[in-house]
Amino acid sequence: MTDEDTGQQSAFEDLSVKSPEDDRGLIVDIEGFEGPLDVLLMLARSQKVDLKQISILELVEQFLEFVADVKVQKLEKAADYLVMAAWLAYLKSRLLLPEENIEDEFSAEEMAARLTYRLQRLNAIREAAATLMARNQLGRDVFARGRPEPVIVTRTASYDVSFYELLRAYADHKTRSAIADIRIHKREVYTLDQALERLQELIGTIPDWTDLFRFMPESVMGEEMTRSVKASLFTASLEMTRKGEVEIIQKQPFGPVFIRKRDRKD
Amino acid sequence: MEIIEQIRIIEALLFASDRPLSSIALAEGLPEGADVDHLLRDVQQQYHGRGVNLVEVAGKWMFQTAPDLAFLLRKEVAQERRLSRAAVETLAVISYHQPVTRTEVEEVRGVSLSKGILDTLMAADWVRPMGRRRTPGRPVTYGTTDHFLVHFGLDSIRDLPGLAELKAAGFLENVNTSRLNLLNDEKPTEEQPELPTYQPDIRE
Amino acid sequence: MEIIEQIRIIEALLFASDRPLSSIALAEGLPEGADVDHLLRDVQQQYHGRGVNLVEVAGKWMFQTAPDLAFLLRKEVAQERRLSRAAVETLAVISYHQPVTRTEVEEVRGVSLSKGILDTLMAADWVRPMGRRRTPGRPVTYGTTDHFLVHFGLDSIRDLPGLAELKAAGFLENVNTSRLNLLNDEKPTEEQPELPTYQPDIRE
Repeated sequence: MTDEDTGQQSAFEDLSVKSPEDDRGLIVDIEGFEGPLDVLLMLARSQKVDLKQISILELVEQFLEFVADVKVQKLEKAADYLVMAAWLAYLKSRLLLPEENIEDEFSAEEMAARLTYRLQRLNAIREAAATLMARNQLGRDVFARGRPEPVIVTRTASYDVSFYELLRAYADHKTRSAIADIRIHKREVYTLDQALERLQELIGTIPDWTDLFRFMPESVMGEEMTRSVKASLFTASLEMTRKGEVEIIQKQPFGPVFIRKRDRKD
Repeated sequence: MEIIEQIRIIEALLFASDRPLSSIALAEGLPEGADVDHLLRDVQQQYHGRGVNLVEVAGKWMFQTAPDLAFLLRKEVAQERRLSRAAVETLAVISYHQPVTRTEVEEVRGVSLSKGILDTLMAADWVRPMGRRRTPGRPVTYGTTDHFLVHFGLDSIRDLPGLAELKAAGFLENVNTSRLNLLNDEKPTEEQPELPTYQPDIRE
Repeated sequence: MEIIEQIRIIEALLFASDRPLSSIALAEGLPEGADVDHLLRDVQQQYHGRGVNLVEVAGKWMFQTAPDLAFLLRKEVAQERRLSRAAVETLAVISYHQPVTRTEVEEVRGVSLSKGILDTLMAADWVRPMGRRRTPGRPVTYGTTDHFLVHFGLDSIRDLPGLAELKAAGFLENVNTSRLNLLNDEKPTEEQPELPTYQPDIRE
């Protein structure tokens, strides 16, 4: 029993025929129902009264009977029905017994009213759904232009670039490439080893105090190289002094540095 | 430009399109200051009772065949796939209750919503997520699309059939998920529905 | 069935059809014995002078936008688009280094040049091929157009400010000029842009 191919209205009619009320003992399948509320609504409608006037007690009876007769195929589905049955049984007992004042709980009448409300709401939304689907639907009942004439859009791009942006781009490019292209030129240097070698080689030939920078090689060209030679010669002279090979003396700040070979015998 | 010429332009633009056009879009083809709405009413009047009518859907305008000729045209299209009862009912709950959460749809229908149903409705471009409810868990809310309105020939969701009756009967009040779950009773807490993002909420 | 009803049916059928319909096809929707050709003439008459006309094409019938309104369906959209940064920079490099080959542009920029950029610059009529370099492979050289000069308000390409002027104008604030001098390819003489657009490339 599927409800997919029949209208919802006829689906209900078919089911109500098989309801316990009419066919006691008939084994009922819950597959065709969308849960306990669906069944309750079907049963309520079988009372053939306005949904506002359904008898909740009668509805409870009907549902309990329905569940008793149900041929249960899927346990998880049946669980919903059993919970509903338990709740309805509880509601029934509350309705029949004198109301006690239980705090934080709804009265039995309120609970019954809410159940009625839910059934009415579900019924109303089903009717609305039927009305909605009965409307003229585009592509089913009414039709749009079958051969639309599309608007052909030709886009002519016009770019807006200001002179400023052009110059900015070039300048940014220059800035980036300047930073990216920094090259540390390999400096021509006169190494400490070279200076030590030269000093050690020449110092023996020099009799007395001599200006350190007179040991500079003749071939030195350019400011950078000169500075490098001076620095290395000076460092070399300090190193040789430390080793006790030479003596150095500077008579005034920024004055020339003199060097002489140290006589070991002193 | 004469009115008759402006009407011709509106006619041509709408006839050429297979989807609704807004009056703003139509105005682009007209001289500045043209009274587009008035012109549209004129065109609508001129096509009244003809085989093709001008209708206002989703706040836009389109020509479509007259509804009473459906009998003639229906055979021309491939039989549309029938929606399951569950899908139809879910669509109804979403369209009348929007914005509505998945849990609320389940509450109204009294049955859990299988995943395929929302997918189907969204694939048909009838339903879309609208935002999140400002309640714990921030559940996603769903509502209908413009395409839904166009498909069912509605100008807005206010025009849903039977909306006023459902509202008057109190069936569109905030869905309270604890109404039947009396086994562990909770006082109903009114949820503040989130303001819809794009479409006006049909509820107050 | 009244004539007016038959006309409505023809209208709806032609409107909804995705192809022109023959009078035989149309007759299937009409009561037997209906004078389809006469009805079609009627419909054609009714739509005469409107924004949409009924036309006969190869013995079949269809609605079509009135020819004088066809312009409505061809929109020329002039889009103000932003040039990508890469494109602006390429334009700048070409304008300063012209005539310049693609490979040279890539060398100067240090990145390879995507095909779209030169196309865009040529489509915007700012850059054009100027000739061929007389080197192996005879690569095409590019330079700027008159439109480029007009757009940027230059009398000639010589009016482009040089690096010193750019620096004076604050464009190169963060760059140490001595660093610029370190660049092998930035000998001051090369900063002077080349001669105007028209001259053929004479470099060997």
